[in-house]
Amino acid sequence: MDKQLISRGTSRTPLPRFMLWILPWVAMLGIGLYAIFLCLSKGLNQTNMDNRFSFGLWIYLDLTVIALGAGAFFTGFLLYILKRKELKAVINSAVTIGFICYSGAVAVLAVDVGQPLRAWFTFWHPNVHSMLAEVTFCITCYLIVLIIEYIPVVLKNRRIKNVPSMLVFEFELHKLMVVLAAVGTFLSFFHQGSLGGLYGVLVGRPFAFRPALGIWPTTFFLFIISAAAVGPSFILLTTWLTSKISRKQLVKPEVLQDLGKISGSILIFYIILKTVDTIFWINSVHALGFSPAGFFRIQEFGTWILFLEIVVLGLVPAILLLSNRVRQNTTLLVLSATLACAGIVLNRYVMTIQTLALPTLPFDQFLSYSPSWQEVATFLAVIAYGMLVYSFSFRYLTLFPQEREIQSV
Amino acid sequence: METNHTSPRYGMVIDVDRCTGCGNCMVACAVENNVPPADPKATERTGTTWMRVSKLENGLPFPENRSVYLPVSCQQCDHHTPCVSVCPQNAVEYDTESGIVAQIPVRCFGCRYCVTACPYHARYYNWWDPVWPEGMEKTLNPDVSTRMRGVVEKCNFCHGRLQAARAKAAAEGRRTIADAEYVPACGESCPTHAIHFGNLSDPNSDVSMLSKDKRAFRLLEELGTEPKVYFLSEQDWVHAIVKNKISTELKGHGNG
Amino acid sequence: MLSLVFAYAWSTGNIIFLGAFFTIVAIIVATLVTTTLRTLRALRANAAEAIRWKSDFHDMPSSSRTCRHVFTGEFERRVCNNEFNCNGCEQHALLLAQQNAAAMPVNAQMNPGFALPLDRLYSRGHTWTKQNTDGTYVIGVDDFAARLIGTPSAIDLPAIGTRLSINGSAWNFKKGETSVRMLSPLEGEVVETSDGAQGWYLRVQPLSADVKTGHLLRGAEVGPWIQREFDRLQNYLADPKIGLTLPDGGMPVRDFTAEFPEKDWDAIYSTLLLEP
Amino acid sequence: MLKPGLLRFLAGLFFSLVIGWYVFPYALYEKFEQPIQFSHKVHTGETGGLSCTDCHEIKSDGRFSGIPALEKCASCHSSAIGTSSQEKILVDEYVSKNREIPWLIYAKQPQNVYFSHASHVKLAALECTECHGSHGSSDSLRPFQRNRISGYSRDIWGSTMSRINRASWDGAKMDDCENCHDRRHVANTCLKCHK
Amino acid sequence: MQFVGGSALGLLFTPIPWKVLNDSAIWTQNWPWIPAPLTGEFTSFGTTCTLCQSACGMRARSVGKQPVSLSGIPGHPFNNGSLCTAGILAHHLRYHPSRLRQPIKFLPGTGYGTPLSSTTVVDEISRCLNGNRGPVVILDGRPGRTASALFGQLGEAHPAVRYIPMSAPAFDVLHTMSDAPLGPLGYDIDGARLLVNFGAPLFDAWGTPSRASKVMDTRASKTQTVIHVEALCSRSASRSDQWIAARPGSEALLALSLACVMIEEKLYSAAAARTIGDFGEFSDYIRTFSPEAVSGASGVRPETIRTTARAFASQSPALAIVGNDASYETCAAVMALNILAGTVGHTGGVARRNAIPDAAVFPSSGVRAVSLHDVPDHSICTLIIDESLSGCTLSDALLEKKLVPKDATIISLSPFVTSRPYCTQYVVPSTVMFETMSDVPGPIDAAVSSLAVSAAVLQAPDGMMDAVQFAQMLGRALGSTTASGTTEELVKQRVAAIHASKRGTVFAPSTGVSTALQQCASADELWSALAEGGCWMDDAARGDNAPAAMTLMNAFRAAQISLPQSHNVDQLFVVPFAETTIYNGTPVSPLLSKVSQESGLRLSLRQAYVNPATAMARSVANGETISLTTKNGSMTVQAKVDASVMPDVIFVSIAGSRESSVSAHSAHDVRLLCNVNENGSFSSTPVSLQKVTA
Repeated sequence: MDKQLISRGTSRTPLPRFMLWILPWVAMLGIGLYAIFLCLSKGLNQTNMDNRFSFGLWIYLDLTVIALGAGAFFTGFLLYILKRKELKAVINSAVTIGFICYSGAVAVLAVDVGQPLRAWFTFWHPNVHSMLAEVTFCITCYLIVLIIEYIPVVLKNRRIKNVPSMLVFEFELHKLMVVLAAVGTFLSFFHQGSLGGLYGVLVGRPFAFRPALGIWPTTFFLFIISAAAVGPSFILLTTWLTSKISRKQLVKPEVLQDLGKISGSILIFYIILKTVDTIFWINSVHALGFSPAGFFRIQEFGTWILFLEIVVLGLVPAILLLSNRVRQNTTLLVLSATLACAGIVLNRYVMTIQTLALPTLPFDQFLSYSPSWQEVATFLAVIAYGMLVYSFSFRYLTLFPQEREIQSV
Repeated sequence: METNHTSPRYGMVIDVDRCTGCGNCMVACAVENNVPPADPKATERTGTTWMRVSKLENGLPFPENRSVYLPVSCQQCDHHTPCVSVCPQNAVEYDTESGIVAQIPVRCFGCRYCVTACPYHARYYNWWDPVWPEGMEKTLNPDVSTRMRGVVEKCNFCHGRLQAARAKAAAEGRRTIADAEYVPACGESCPTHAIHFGNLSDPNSDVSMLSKDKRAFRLLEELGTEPKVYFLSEQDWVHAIVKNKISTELKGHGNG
Repeated sequence: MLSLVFAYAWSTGNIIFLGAFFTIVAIIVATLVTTTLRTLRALRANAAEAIRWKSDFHDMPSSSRTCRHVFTGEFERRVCNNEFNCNGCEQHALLLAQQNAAAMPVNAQMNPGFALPLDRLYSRGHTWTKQNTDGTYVIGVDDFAARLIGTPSAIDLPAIGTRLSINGSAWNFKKGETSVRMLSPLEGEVVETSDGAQGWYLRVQPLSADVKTGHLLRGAEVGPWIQREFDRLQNYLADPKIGLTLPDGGMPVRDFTAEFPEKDWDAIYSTLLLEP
Repeated sequence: MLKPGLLRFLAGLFFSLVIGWYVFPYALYEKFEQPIQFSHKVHTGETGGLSCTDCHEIKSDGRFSGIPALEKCASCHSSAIGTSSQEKILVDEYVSKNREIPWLIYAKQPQNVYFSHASHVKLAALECTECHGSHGSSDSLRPFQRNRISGYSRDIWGSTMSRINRASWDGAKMDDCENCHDRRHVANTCLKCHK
Repeated sequence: MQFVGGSALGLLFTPIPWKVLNDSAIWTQNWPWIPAPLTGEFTSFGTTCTLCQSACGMRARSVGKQPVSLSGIPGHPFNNGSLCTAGILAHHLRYHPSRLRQPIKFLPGTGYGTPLSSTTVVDEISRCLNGNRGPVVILDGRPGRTASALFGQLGEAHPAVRYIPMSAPAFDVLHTMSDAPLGPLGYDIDGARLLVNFGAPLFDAWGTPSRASKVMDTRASKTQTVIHVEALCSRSASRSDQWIAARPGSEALLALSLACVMIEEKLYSAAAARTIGDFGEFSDYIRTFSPEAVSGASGVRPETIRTTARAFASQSPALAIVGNDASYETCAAVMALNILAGTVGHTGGVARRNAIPDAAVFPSSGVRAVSLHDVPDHSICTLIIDESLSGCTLSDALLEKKLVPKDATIISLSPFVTSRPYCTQYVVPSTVMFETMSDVPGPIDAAVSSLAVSAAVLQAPDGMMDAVQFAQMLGRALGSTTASGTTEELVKQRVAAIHASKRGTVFAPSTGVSTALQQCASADELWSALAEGGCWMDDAARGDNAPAAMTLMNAFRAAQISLPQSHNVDQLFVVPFAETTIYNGTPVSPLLSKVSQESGLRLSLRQAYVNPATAMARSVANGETISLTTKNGSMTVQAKVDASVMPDVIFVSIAGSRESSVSAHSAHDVRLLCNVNENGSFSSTPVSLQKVTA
């Protein structure tokens, strides 16, 4: 049965070995589901969040996975709208990763809110001025889009496509994929931006607050651009990792180099904007009467973090990725992509955790927060869920259409 | 968010030189607003105290160390209210008839974005189901609804008292109420009368005049949120610390 | 929502925000509805098999999609992107007009030893068809496919009356765990089936007088084609350590599957018999 | 092939519609009979001569006393006035035992709702019938229907989801309050009606 | 398949998904396990708080009879509209989860008790009382009530019974210095021009919650100066005109040093000095405590001591006061100051007040004031305690000294479990405020007598006893006669006696003003004023009531005050610390968590104030756990780093600790770590501090 599900012409590890591979992830998912059950039945007192650190690991996780999942929309945009045909080699994988990231994020959000049964109020009574309403609308829509985009990948499974209606549906849906890609790009633009705006609009948090360009704070645009920059890097990274783990060449090397080049050119653009934004921010908080250096006075969040974010994990990978010679070398290429991804992981960390840790009132103190095991387990459950979905997808679906051709040569 | 200037804009002026930090306002508030007792695991950071008395120190060592107490509740921001604009489902609203920033817990779904947005830490999320010892639920105030776990709540200037005062006025055929008819529980319970309350739109009210006093200051005024809670102090160091934003000059780690 | 929700105001923010939201919802719904309607229409029109071919075609490696004009030497390298639908191919029409088919030599030595009579037309999926005197067509598998599959464990034939479409599924061979789909070389209704003892499997009544056979290989194309196919097969069967060798002095054996049981026959069938 | 498919499809559709529109609304509500079949008709108008405010009064502090306490009933019904079975229950079960009558209140507001009869009656001069309709002239009390999920009284929430055939007083959903406020240009802020 | 598809589509066009979505959201808004407030008629009534001795007038807003919130009665002579933090929560006391529901018997040394039925406990108590084992001592935590009078009657009537009303420790000492009985004493705080306060939380609701407000209001007119002596800049210290930071335990030395300066510089009242029989001996004794000698131990500069002494002598009337938890030594030294200043028996000093004029009804009330100090050591076999929670600090160490070792029985009437590990103990559950009619006398250290009434509005739970019933029960058990009748009847008799005396003023909440009692037409009118939260206040005692003859060394021979040999600069000391004396240790309401556990405004149980320098020297950060070890044991507490406390002194909270059962070295209560001196008070104890790493 297992063999009947694996795409023709691709070889996969024997079933027992695959089971061994997924076992730890299933265990991780199980523990995480128990933690989620605790949080839903007993309330969020199971977490270490509090009234001062009201967003914690989960929101950070959401921001990060959604940023990394940006590869889905951006690859779709490049492939379907800008017709970069070579990206066809990774689009299925990108869609799967996008689907995993977004569905994981939404699942965690459902645990993170205190009254999940009332979450639909946002749709019925939306406050259009709220960045979170924008995020909710866009993420919900985009998750639906991603599900619809993921459906054809599933329907292409060897057994499923034998059913004529499934086959025809997939075929017809695929013809309209350009529409979905366009909608997805639009939605992604907005919610990546809104997630940035989430912090940028906080008047009460001078560390995160940014002046508005039009109706959105600058973080809105920075988040879009950074997500677009790092999305391809993450696809590159996951493709390389999958290839390493499965010990198979999945795409032609040019595809990875291409992804690196795209990533690098947007990243350099982002770093310039981020630098300009930082300079403006320093001036504006100074004008408010705050000492800009004061925000970086605590050791854990010293100025080194700014240097690390902008230079080491921003400028350096951007320059590396833009170099032809670096891209030819797989090790360097993957390393640069890793740095770029680490950069966005750090950026989202700073925006979420540092923003909350810094005091605002004169009698406040610096706050620390460490997640409870329930938070960590839930976090890991999302990782495990992603690994499982991706592992099964990789085994039974065609994530890398080039794989077969490469194998047959 | 237009403010109707013919309707009252309630505000508070707290004389910190009179505040002894006794905590009456905190417990009176909890009694009035049906705030539950602490869960055994609750801490300073997970507890619910709509009014919280914080200590502001001059930063000098013993015995020159001096401190004042600042009772901080929702500052009822009048402009760019940080929490109103962020709520995705309109559970937070600027009440145009009183200037009170309203939190509607039954609309809230507990995303805590407003908690993050509030620079005054005046918003409280219900981390636990509210539990009262057996029988004590009989002492709950019928003018205020109880809240459930998983929603955010905060000070609303004892709006239940405003409603009661309005109902009494209505029974007498009046559409307006006098300042003295409506005083929040914290103001009523303050043994040193440090808390003044009234209509800021009325230039002759006690609070209007005190808010223009040269001793008056507000918290984080430079953020432009126009809080309707003023503080009074004659002590220069209090003004200096509030203005100089000592907070960014971090002294150390703490659970604050 | 909207005016259903009380206190809803037609403010600019609301209009833009909710307008965008509903546009997107409408697009998503429209996409799904369109897809569903199109699916139903295609199913009703019995176009499933045609669509399967269209869909499968692009999933095949480019080596499986070599243009027929490469076999004739007209091109060094050309990959078909037109689902082997030569009738609809401008290049094909152009080339047909230029050459004299009869003048092309039968390049017999290209054939590595398969019996491929030229009295019939070959599909790229290794089925052939031949017109009977009564106007019906018989369909069988060519020598290449027959040797590839050897003795099937079962044959899954269509019911009488089933309509076949060009390059749609005709019947399935079962070989151990794997199943091999054979492509129909032409359009028509199955009027008779056989177990292959007579050399054919299906007898088909064309649906119209104008039987489309233009896409089928014939004559001089067959030899180079089968040579190429044999090369691809050898590629698969080669021991990666030793290189290319062939049992039987380079002559095709009767049953490749039996000869090389360790090979991934599922993948080989899939590639050579055009079922990705 | 499609025909029977379509039929099955329609059968499913029909099945859902029947369950959804007939069975579900019926099953959703729990019915309770009132402890006494009180007749407003007997007490008011020509026969009884009482007005609404004789029993349902607004206190001087603006609070509404709602359904009168047993004391009020007992002031007339210390012993049976008539011979009706309902009155016998009143006198035997409640008045003589001095037990409060456990009325089920149709229009009881949810805990989070603030409603001042004083401002609606004294300031806005609304008639009782504006919201309570002809309840005051009814001869018997309808069964109290309680939503099994939300716990709310059905009469508050209207008879049907679509609110078809709904009398103006039938139910008072948040929308109804807001509609009326809007018509009369009264503020519709949250704190107006929530506590 | 098609059927399922059809039903799925059809479902969307029925109310089911939408209604379920909607109703489930409404369900979360009305979770059945979240209580809803009562509904009913909203009323209000006045009453008097009985939580402590301050007798504040309070107004309760209520649903039916059930109070839902409390506020002070404006204009009330005691509290003028203010309540303390506990008073605001008094209506929760009834529902406190640790309230005792059933009588309980504790076995010695275990800390564990077994519940008893009401009838069994009465039988057991009778057996104890009639065991002929020795004297039965009745300790009355709040003298001046009707129940007190009944206890007094028992003491009169039964030869084996000794009735001991609790009194202010400072006045106990003052009594021993006087050659003739002084009668009831009180601080005339409002009348003093200069107040030297040795650690009493004067502006933290000590005595009355309205004092801080009053001082602030009159500060501009400068009618009174307050000098506060304490080791930390407490709420009271920071509100005073001057704060003298003295090392804990050095208060007595400091007071004697002030006395020394007064004598050295002849600043004392000559008239007062004439009445002191042993003035010479005292002068010699006190010379050891010169400002220079005391400065090292107290950390106060000699000039400060001299200036203070001069101010105390010049700004007459000047009054020195101590808190109720002060040590015997401190009390003696501080009272000596008052005697030297000549303010004992004068307005603005230690006033001698008149007793409540109800002697006609209860002949025993107010007589034979015996102090626990006067009882011979190890003599009490049976001890009966009433109102142990109401504010008088009952020293466990002192009690232990007075009880027969290992074999004593304690019977207490209390709403909560109070367990004393060294004896058999019966705890009889008592009624609490709002459940019982009670008369409320003013504070034991008030300048004038007063009486108010707290009414019963709610039904007491079964098996609860009020103090009058308890006294009557004891009477029956001892075979003595006590006045019979319900509490209300007895209190009404008292009120009638007061009305008959025509003394004092009465405050009526309905009008908000106090009027002379003469204008009160009838006893019923006085009763109704009291029943709605009013109070009767006696007139101040007239004329000069200065004691005629004093012998100061009576107290100082017992006090054993000596200068410390040397002071080790690195030594840490631990001090039990109660932030407010009123409700610390008394469970009033779980909502008190707001001011401690949930906000950190005040110390919670097992928290300690540590100076930043002290903390830094031991690498302890705010909020970290530290372990404190003395020679008596060790305990872990959470460090609250606070610059307002003295370096090298650890102030450990005693809040809430009375609830927990205590036994030596189990270290729930910091008092178990501290050294106890001869007279039963805690001395500041050397301690070592370790940071606890998790």
